[in-house]
Amino acid sequence: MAEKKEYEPKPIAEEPRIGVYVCHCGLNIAGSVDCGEVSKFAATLPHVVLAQDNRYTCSDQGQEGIKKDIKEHKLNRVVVASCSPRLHEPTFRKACEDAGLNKYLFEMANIREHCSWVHLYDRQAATEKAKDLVKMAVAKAALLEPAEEAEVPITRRALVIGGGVAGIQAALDLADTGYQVYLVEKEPSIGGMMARIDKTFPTMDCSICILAPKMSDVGHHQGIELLTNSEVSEVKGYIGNFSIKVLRKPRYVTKDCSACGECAKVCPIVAPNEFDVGLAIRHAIYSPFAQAVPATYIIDMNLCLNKEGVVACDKCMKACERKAIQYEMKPETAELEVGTIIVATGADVFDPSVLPNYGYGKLPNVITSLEFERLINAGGPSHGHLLRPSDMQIPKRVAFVQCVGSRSDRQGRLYCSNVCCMNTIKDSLLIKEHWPDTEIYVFYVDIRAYGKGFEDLYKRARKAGVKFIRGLPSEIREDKRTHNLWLTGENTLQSELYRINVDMAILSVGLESRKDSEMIQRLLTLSRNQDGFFLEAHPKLRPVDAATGGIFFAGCAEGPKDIKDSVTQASAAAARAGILMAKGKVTVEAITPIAFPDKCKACGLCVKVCPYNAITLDKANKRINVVEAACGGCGTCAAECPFGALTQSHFTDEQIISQIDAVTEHDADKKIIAFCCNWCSYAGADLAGVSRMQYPPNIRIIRTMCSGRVAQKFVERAFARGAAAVMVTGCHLGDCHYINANYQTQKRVEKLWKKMEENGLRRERLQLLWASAAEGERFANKVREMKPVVESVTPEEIEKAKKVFEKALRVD
Amino acid sequence: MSGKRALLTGAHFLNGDVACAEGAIAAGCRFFAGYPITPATEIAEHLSQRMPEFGGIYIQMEDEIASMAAVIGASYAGLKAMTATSGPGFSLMQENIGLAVMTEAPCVVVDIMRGGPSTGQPTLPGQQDVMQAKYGSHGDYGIIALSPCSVQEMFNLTVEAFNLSETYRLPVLLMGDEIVGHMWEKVVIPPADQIKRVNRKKPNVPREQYAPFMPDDDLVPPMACFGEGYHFHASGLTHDENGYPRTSSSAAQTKLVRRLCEKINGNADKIVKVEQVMLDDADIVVVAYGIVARAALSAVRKARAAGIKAGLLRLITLWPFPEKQVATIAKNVKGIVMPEMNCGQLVREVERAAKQTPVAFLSKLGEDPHTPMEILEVIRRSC
Amino acid sequence: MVETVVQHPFWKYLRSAMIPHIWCPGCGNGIVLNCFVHALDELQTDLDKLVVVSGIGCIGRTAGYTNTDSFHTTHGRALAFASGVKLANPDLEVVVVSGDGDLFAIGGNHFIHAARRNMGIKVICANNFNYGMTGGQQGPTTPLESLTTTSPYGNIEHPFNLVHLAAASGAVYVARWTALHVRRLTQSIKKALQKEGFCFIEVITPCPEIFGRYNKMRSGLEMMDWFKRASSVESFSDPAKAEITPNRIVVGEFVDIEKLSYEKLLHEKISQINEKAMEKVK
Amino acid sequence: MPERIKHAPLDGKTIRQPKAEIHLIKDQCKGCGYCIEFCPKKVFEESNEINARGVRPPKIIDESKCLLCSFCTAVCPDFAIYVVERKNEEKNKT
Repeated sequence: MAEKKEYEPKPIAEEPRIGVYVCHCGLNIAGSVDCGEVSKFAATLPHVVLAQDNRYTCSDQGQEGIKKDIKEHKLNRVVVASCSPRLHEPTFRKACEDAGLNKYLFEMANIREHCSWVHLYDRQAATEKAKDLVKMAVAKAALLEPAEEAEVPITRRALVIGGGVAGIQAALDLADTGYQVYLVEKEPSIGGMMARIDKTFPTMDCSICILAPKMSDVGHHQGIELLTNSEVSEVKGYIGNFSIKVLRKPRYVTKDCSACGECAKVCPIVAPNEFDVGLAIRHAIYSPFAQAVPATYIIDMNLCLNKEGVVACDKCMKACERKAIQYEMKPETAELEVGTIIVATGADVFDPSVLPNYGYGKLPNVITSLEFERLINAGGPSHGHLLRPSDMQIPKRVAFVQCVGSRSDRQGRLYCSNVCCMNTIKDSLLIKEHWPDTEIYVFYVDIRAYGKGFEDLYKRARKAGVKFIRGLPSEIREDKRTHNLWLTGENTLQSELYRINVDMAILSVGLESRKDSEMIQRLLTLSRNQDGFFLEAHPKLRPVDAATGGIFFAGCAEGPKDIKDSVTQASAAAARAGILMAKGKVTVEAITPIAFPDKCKACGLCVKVCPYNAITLDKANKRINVVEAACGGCGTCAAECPFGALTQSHFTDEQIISQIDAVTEHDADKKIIAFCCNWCSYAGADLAGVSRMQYPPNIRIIRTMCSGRVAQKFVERAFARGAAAVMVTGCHLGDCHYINANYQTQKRVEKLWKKMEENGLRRERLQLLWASAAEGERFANKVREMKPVVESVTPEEIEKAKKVFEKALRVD
Repeated sequence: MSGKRALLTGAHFLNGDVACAEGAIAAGCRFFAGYPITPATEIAEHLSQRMPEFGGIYIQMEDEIASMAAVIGASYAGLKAMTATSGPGFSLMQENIGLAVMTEAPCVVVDIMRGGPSTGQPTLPGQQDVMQAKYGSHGDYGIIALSPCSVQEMFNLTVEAFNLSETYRLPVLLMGDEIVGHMWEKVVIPPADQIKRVNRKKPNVPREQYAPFMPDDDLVPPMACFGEGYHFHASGLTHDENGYPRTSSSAAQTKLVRRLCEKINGNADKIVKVEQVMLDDADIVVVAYGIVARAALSAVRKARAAGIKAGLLRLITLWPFPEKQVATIAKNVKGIVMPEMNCGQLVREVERAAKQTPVAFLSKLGEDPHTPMEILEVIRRSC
Repeated sequence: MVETVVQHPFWKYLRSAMIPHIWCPGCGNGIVLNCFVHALDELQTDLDKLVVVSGIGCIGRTAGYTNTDSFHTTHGRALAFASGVKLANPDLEVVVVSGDGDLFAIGGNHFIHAARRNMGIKVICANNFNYGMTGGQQGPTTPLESLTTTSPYGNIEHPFNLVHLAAASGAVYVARWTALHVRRLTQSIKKALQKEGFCFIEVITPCPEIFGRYNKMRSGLEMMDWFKRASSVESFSDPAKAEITPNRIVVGEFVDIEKLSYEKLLHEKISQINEKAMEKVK
Repeated sequence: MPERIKHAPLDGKTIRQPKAEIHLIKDQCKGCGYCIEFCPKKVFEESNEINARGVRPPKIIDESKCLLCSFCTAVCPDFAIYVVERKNEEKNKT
């Protein structure tokens, strides 16, 4: 590993010449910020030689403009005030580089997620805040320095999380390309939702028939290690070099199992089979379905009679000729080293029992579309005979109710679940195939048959006599005697009320994000949109990449999709991951520490706090060595050094202080200075913006890579310059993107609190907030809570703080 | 040896241990468990070679305790079984000789006596175990012990020992000594079909009615063996006719222990064997057994030559003690001379039987046994 | 429910005259007997060809309770006696059921040699950590610091690790279970009964009335709870590392190998000898 | 799979759950309590009656909970309990 060469300040050829671009982002920003005024203000700032506002700075013209100006106006610094750097920093950095400007000479002001979207109704305050944000960016930009990026090797192995059709496809593609793949599935078998569906639209193929071969390919593929009944429990490291821990829950049955099924026959325990949504029974020892991969059976220890090592019942063990049953199997943790990760965790189906008017869960003949799939499936509990639960009779009249849990602000989710319309059309045709004279009603809002071959299928359904009625039933009632159902509602086309009697009603339930996706999000430091689905790095240009390098999305984890789209996205994700691994190395951001040997007293504090052990102490020569390739780039060492002998490139003390000073120049006593870490709290603030959560405009966010970078002197300086309050925010303890750097943050803040209290300063003025990328609401709430605190701070308190911390004004 | 698999017949020049081993085979013994010990080792060595030739089992166990236990096991599994040892090993065997007595396991224990106590004189003769033979194991019981005085008798009495053990269901002890064990002599073995062989009584009742320790009139219970389907239980604990433990019933204890003694003492007339030489007109009779009896005989002859009316009563059966035979003779003689290779063991039984008739005891220990002249001297003094 | 005195399914394997047995409430010996006859029942063993041999001690009564040919030997000698039986009639299935004191103190020498010879005997050892029948004296398996009537200040003798001893002595099958592992114990007994050669199964049994009373486990349930808490199934782990401590009782199968038994080898030798002899005669 | 299960299995009736018939030989019981403690379905509890050996034998709380694992039979040191499958079940129905 190459040692970082000692730092010698690169002389900047000429005075900083900064160009500022204020983006309207259509009306996203311009809607609540006066961009013209902001750009005028920018022009007045030191070193700014050019300032303009335009509609879409990220557009090609926008980028071309910047390139042109760099050349024509000899710009040597560029500031764009637009969306979150997490979204477009790469775009603009690229533009700068194309124009021959080192990309580390670019800076961004986030006036969308952090300003226009969160202050929609206070144009004036939003505009003022935007000015501040630009001012901060310009101040930092003046001090930016060019930097070269180091390269790190990429492990040529991939982790795929989730064994649904998306995960299966991604794993196969990667393995076929020649990469070692670990496929982790939390259920006993891979196959996911597709394995449970009867037929696929629009081609009406048998779902499991086309999936099963792929499943067994996965099972047999040399390049794929399948970890079922397992969950990712820990993720450390960064792009190209992830260390993963996977918890392998015991199956209690070894690989010797021949899946003969004799064990299940003798098992005295009977329980509903989750795979069949409880419509079929299974035993405590079971295989979820015939085509399961691996075929190895599994014991459900929650049901098994053998608890705490007391083998009360050994019927299955006796029945097993292969001696494959081991009641005392223990959980294991597999440790994997991978270069890339594909998240294919899929989606859940909406639970309609929250909608009282449809009586799901109370009325036996009201079922969900997923239950219908099992009912109509030859492998299901009724062997493909469509029976209604109340009396096991074949229904003569069937109703489908669309958008159950979708497209509703009152009941369920706002978004369209994409698949339900076509799924219902497919299902209606299936019924017609087997029982042609069944009366079928489909109650819908809109029929969305947008895909290839979809419209034809829709036509076929109508030809087959399926009655499509626009307007969802307001309620479903049951005839107590016959258990038949009465659906009443308004036909919005004929604008007349209907009251229709059917034997069975199928609720076409929507898809929603997995209950456990927050856990995955924390593990991988990802972002999610307000619907809870994972957020891609760019909705248009990087649709399968996560904002975190080396991580990609496939299937419903990123949003509701049908099988085809899931498979397409899976192959795309595999390709993206493959590109990274093919290169075999990746450049790391030049945000590693810079050492000033002359100041170093070789005290070793930095060595102690470095989460990556990337710093070694050379006592003999009273100096330290930074191993750059090992450095994660959190900057904790720089924050810890008492002698200013260390700083972090691109987040130097001077740069951060310049931002603090910029904010506190005017009305400091009305402002909160917030330090946000790039991975959690800053992303959380972005989410607040994306979700349009409104909070007071008095906060100014300074981005650091990690809260561990926030040195005491930064906070002290903010107070010394009269700030009303300071917020230090970061990832939750234990979720730190830099292993454990944020524990240092906590220590420092506690020291500061002590100091404040000793000097009679209110500790509320300094806030420590842990907020994950998913906790936009948490972030917004904290800012709201701070409003009264800020307003209550008296001029005397401000003065007092200035005194207490005045030392911080001296910059060494 | 020629004629493998065939029983040895005709005249042969053998040593006592080998003769004993051949006698065992001739008697139908098909199981030997033992542990090396001088001067009995040659019996084991010879049987380790011969037993397999007859499909029999030879095993050297980890000690004499185990050997005796194994012999009982084999006996219960249906084989005629034997072990051979000398004083120290004989002591170790006492525990399970008691078990064999209690569970009425037919078997033969050969003790080639040497000088004791403890390790004593392994290569020298002695007659110091004759009381241990009777009282060696704890508790009361009847026992049978035989005393050979020649290599020929080592053969004959071994056969006899098996027949008695099978008849009365108990361990029969063959009390040889180092000299008869190691001495070489001519032995004449009759043809196989002329050798008398006795086998244990088998039950003649259906298995449900079978009680393993229910005696017939001769006080000996018929014996079923393992694997014959009788599902019976045998125990070293005091037990009833069914073999079930009766550890707190004095009735059961009395009944069982009395029978164990009585089946031997009650049948003493059938069991006891002695040899009488020139007793009809004798004034002095020498009572002797084992190798000593041979010196005694020549002493008696010398006495007769010298005009003393001497005679010899040789005890072949030591236990049960030939009380009647001694008593009858004692009535008609002036005195009894008793030479023994110990400090006086069986002589006490002789005195007890002889009543008023004086008994002169001649004790000898160590390398050389009694000479005829020594015995003659005592005969003279006893006149 | 049905109240009844009709026959227990295993009744036919027991000597009704001797039942109820002499064992204390909560004693594990009854469970060992139960598992043993359960195994016989599952294998449909020919009872006419089965011999059960016991030594002295509480569990020694087992021979008397099983309705087959059975023999109750002197203290410690069960294995020596059984060796005689097995050699004399190799067709018999010979099972020795005895205790830790009988098999490993007074009988220790017989044990290691029977195992060394690979004598075709199946040994089930009920280990209750002390001499129950004589009132709870310290024995070869008493754990360090345990209290017994003869170690009133705590036992200072290191106990035998029986499975290690058996494995080292040459047993072809070695397993240890507690009286709580009745299913595994029954399976192990079945396995042993179907194997050739010397097999050893140790059963850790509760002795609440004696050992438990002195060591703060006054009921069978408390002792069973200890077994439940402490035991960990580690089949085919190193028996040397399977010491029994208050916090850890390693159970499982430790050895399962194939090796010609003594009686097989012996009888093969015998027939070879005689074939040779026949040729000589011709 | 996270869906909440709302409907009873349709094929529930197709498999016959054997009914247990538990036999207690009360006077053989020595009251160790193993059956009570280790029954995975907690079918037993201590009774109030005193048996021939002066201990409280178990009594059955709910025989219908029994799944015939027969652990009580296997763990009973005194051969005082056993379970058989109830035969007459069908007859009762018809």
